[in-house]
Amino acid sequence: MQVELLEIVSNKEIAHNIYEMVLKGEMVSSMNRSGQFLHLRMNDPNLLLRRPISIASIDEDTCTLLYRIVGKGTKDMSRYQVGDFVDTLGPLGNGFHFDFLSEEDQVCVIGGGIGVAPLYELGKELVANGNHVTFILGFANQDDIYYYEQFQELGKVILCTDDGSAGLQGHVGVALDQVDPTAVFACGPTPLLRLVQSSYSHLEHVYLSLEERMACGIGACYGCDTKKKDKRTCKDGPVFQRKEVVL
Amino acid sequence: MQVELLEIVSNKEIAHNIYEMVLKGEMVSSMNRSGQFLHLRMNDPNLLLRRPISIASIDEDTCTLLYRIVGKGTKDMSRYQVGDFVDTLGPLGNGFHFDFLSEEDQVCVIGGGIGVAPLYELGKELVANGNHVTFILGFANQDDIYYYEQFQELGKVILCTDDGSAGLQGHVGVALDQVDPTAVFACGPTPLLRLVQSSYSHLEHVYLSLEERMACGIGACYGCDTKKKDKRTCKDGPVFQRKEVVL
Amino acid sequence: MNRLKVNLPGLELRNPIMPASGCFGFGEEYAEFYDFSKLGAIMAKSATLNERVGNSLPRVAETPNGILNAIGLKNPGLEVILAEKYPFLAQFDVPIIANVAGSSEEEYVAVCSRIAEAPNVKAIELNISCPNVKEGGVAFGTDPEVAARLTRICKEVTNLPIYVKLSPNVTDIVAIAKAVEAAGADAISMINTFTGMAINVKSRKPVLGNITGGLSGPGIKPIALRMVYQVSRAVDIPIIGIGGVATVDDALEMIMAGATAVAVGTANFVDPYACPKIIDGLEPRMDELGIESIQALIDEVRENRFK
Amino acid sequence: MNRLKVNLPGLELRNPIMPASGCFGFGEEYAEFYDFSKLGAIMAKSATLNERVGNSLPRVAETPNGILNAIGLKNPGLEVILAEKYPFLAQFDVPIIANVAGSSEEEYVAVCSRIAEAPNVKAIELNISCPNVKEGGVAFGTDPEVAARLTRICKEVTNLPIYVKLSPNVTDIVAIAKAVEAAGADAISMINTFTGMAINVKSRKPVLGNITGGLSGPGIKPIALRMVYQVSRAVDIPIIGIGGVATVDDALEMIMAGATAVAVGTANFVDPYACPKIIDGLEPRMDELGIESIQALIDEVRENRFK
Ligand SMILES: Cc1cc2nc3c(=O)[nH]c(=O)nc-3n(C[C@H](O)[C@H](O)[C@H](O)COP(=O)(O)OP(=O)(O)OC[C@H]3O[C@@H](n4cnc5c(N)ncnc54)[C@H](O)[C@@H]3O)c2cc1C
Ligand SMILES: Cc1cc2nc3c(=O)[nH]c(=O)nc-3n(C[C@H](O)[C@H](O)[C@H](O)COP(=O)(O)OP(=O)(O)OC[C@H]3O[C@@H](n4cnc5c(N)ncnc54)[C@H](O)[C@@H]3O)c2cc1C
Ligand SMILES: Cc1cc2nc3c(=O)[nH]c(=O)nc-3n(C[C@H](O)[C@H](O)[C@H](O)COP(=O)(O)O)c2cc1C
Ligand SMILES: Cc1cc2nc3c(=O)[nH]c(=O)nc-3n(C[C@H](O)[C@H](O)[C@H](O)COP(=O)(O)O)c2cc1C
Ligand code: FES
Ligand code: FES
Repeated sequence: MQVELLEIVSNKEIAHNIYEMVLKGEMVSSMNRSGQFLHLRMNDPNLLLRRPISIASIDEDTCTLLYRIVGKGTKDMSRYQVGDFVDTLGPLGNGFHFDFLSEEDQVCVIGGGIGVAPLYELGKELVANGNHVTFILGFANQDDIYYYEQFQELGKVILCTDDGSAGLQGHVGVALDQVDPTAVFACGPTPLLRLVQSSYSHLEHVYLSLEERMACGIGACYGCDTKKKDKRTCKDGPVFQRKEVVL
Repeated sequence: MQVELLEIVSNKEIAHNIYEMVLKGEMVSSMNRSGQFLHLRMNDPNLLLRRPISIASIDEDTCTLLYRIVGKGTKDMSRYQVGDFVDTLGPLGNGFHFDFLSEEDQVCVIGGGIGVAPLYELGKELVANGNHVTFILGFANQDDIYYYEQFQELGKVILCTDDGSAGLQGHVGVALDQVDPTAVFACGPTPLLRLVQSSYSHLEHVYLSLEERMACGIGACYGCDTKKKDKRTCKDGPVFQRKEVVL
Repeated sequence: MNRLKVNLPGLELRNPIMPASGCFGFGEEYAEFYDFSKLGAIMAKSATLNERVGNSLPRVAETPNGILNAIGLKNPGLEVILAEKYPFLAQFDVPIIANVAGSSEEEYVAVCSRIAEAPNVKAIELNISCPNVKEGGVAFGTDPEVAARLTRICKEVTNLPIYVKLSPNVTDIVAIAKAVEAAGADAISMINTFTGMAINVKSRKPVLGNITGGLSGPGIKPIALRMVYQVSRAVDIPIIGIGGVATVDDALEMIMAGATAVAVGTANFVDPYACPKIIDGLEPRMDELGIESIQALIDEVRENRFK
Repeated sequence: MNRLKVNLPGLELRNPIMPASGCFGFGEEYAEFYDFSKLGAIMAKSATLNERVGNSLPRVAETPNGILNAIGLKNPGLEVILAEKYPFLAQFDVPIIANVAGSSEEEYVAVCSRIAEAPNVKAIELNISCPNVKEGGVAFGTDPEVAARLTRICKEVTNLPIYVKLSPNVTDIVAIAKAVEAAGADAISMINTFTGMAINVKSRKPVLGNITGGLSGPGIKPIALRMVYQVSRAVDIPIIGIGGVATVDDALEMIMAGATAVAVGTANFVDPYACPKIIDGLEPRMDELGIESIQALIDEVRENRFK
């Protein structure tokens, strides 16, 4: 956990309103787990709060963020140029753990929308761990799909779109019966997480990555409690075991 | 008077903390008098108030501003890049008038520090009008001098520096007895203006360019009254006849 | 159908946007930028009985995303305003809300009783909240009884609707709002500026000649919104929301908080076209947000407000 | 000579800068960033008698150059704080100012009477101004008599100096300050947050689960400064200036307004190193401005204040 000015290696739109930003700096060497996030200070000085963005990929000396423009901050980010520096606090949070998995275990990784982002690094780690991974990825429509090829290199990918413009029609729920996993990891909108939480109530190893508005990002302000008010999303999460959280 | 995004043609430091910014746009064609100013919106969105900056030179299709870094806004301006656009309200104010001058009249133009800026365009206009101009220009020291050569092309220049590092030592007052003008135009810090106001009490045509903090810049808010509270610096000025103002 | 139309007591507005008092003078200068028939209404600069020359200089200062002003109600006095200022605005097809200030009840009454002489003035905004004048001004706006009494006696001398402009520098703005409503106010405009100050660290002196001044601009919008929200739940008369509005979304936020119309102050200085830009942006944004009309939005907010 | 040294009742501070209550937790997290022996003091998160789980979500929202929070005084309760939180801070050579909150006089008294059990706690800050809890909180901070009474009964149960933290959501902050001074307060810390709100124009609902929240950050600094200025002219006890401080100049501005020390809140979230950066920047800036020592500046301001 540190503050560093990370240099922008690239920053480009890769799907409708979805951007990929590659960052370089010493902090990358302390990133060793998927599911963690970076807390980015915005260029616009009116935007006081940092923005939490998941680490989507950790590479040799760079890391990759995938973000969707939803408001002023992400709009600001989309304007940053190669060579600019981003004031970054991180890596933060308690990421995905899977020491309980044995090689050859079947794992299901479920993501929706921009929630797919942190699952790419997770997928890489699971594959490195020797697991068989099925990805169920949901998007609004064809234009919103990103990283499809990258995921296909890691395992089986079941693609769903709300409007059926690519893959199966419907949300990720339509594909759940195609898999019988030992462990499930999910990130995406609350309805998706609720579905995963209830669909796998027979499984112990179900992990959900949550979002909540944050101020400090490090556990000091109690701004980001989960709904049960017993855990902080930023420090105790953002990844929780399914029984730990009410959605 | 209009609002236009003027394009930055150049923006560079020309003396210690003094910058020259050349701007291009249609507004230039409506600039026809020295002593007017532009009201510039800053890039930093926290800086709500526009900054009033005198037009230092009006050329074919560009105008030139000369500014000194004194605070957040001018610091912001110093970072603008060639090709960027500056949200500009102008041209504003009532500039220098000299229709009363006959050709060959002796004119004295007195400036101090950054107040020298608007006097360059004035000098050009006076010369075009056929007048003989003596410029008395005061600076803190050698490093602060700008546009010396440019003024020399227009007439006699008496240079003064507070520390004597160039020209005469002392403020512009040390040079006043060298001239016997028909009209005097001055811009600079208040002590300089006071000196001019009192030194030429026998002359009718003494004009002083004032500064005051501004909000609207167009005469609507009464933010920028002169000390007598009967005139607005932005609209009725910034140039006033010596008897109109108390300093 | 005009989707932007709203009504205030005594006024039909083609849209809910108007420049706020003191941030538009009497319009002469802004008339060079656009046609005022674009605007919902105009809130004119405060009028006092006699001329006021204003406070000592400097009168404006900049703060983080805000400005401080201590103009001191400078205005040429009622006679000149009636003879020249309101008549100038009569060339435009737009209703004027005259703003009245004073340092005594008598002064308010004297000004109010004559405003109707200007036929384009459709309502009076009673400025009981100016923080920048020694006597009167904000004093009238911090005590519910004093505010109510002033409202009542002004109502007696004019047939024009009276909108009372509230000060945010109070513990309980709802109490003041209820008091002026009970005293006959036809609408409430809120808020005026917060008393603030800035110090020049080089001179170690206050920046403003008046030492303190009124804080306005986007930085105060959250407090203005909260106050509009609270007051709209406590009174039945309409509210003109003011405070930090600079964008279309700010204006809609004000209406969602409970306002019927919205006045734009400081933003006029940032961009002389602030008001027409917000007006032009309303319909496209309403389409995106699924808002049929401003009136429908107002009704929806009013219906939900006791839930 | 230590040019930055200042004194508060019961405390010697190596410099006037400290994190503000609630913006630094109990220090555990920020301890990963720097050594707290750098700080003048630490104002700990509010302590209540029993655990408080906090308000509903979301608890934070962003506004133009400000933030809204409605944490709801979440804290683990006095026992845990005495057993774990203050002791954690004892490893650092820095005085702790414990912040005490409650929803009844009894609760304040119960907490105050036990705080001295933590030997590193050198003073109590009485939070009579939290806008985010239904009962109590801000209610204690808006009435001079209620505030004075609370101060008095808390003074009775502890030997620690008591600093009273004022709410800015009042008509007359000077009256409250004078009342608590007369009741025995040893210092005043000011200000807490302004009650504000933000609305999500897409959902047309308030952003915060609690509807309203407390506004903090640079946008409110001008109002905080004005209040510090006014109160410093009316009371003799020292003031800890709080509100929107983010830079060295902001801190100096607070002292020039009349504060003896300065607390930094929201800026810690923007930059975890906000406090040490301000501390490191003080001496170079003082050289530029010709300020010999902070104490000399405080003395100069105090001397001039009745002029
Ligand atoms: C742990 C974590 C990881 C995330 N990872 C990613 C990611 O990899 N890619 C991505 O595109 N988005 C991610 N998000 C969501 C992202 O933080 C928000 O989309 C972003 O903060 C929106 O900022 P804005 O200024 O564009 O939107 P605005 O709506 O203008 O933001 C206003 C305020 O609300 C906060 N906010 C708004 N939406 C969210 C949200 N969903 N979660 C948390 N705070 C929010 C903002 O941070 C800001 O403080 C993540 C959120 C969390 C909590
Ligand atoms: C009619 C006119 C013409 C001017 N022409 C020039 C010029 O050609 N070149 C140049 O360098 N400067 C000129 N100035 C001064 C220039 O406006 C200020 O130096 C500038 O606004 C400072 O902004 P800042 O943010 O850097 O300083 P800050 O001190 O941070 O500014 C804070 C606020 O005070 C205002 N302010 C500060 N100093 C002045 C000042 N001297 N006059 C008016 N407002 C001030 C700023 O506009 C801003 O609103 C002129 C001023 C006026 C009124
Ligand atoms: C320079 C200036 C002058 C003002 N003069 C007046 C005035 O004469 N009468 C009045 O009622 N309000 C006056 N106001 C207050 C505004 O009408 C408005 O209530 C306040 O600025 C908040 O809105 P804003 O944040 O959009 O500026 C003035 C505000 C400013 C900034
Ligand atoms: C997230 C957050 C939590 C806060 N919690 C407390 C608290 O528990 N007790 C308290 O007295 N003040 C609390 N405050 C108020 C701050 O201590 C401070 O008074 C206020 O934020 C203004 O300072 P600033 O603008 O520097 O943030 C809190 C402020 C914030 C932003
Ligand atoms: S954001 Fe501060 S505790 Fe999580
Ligand atoms: S700046 Fe508004 S009248 Fe001059």
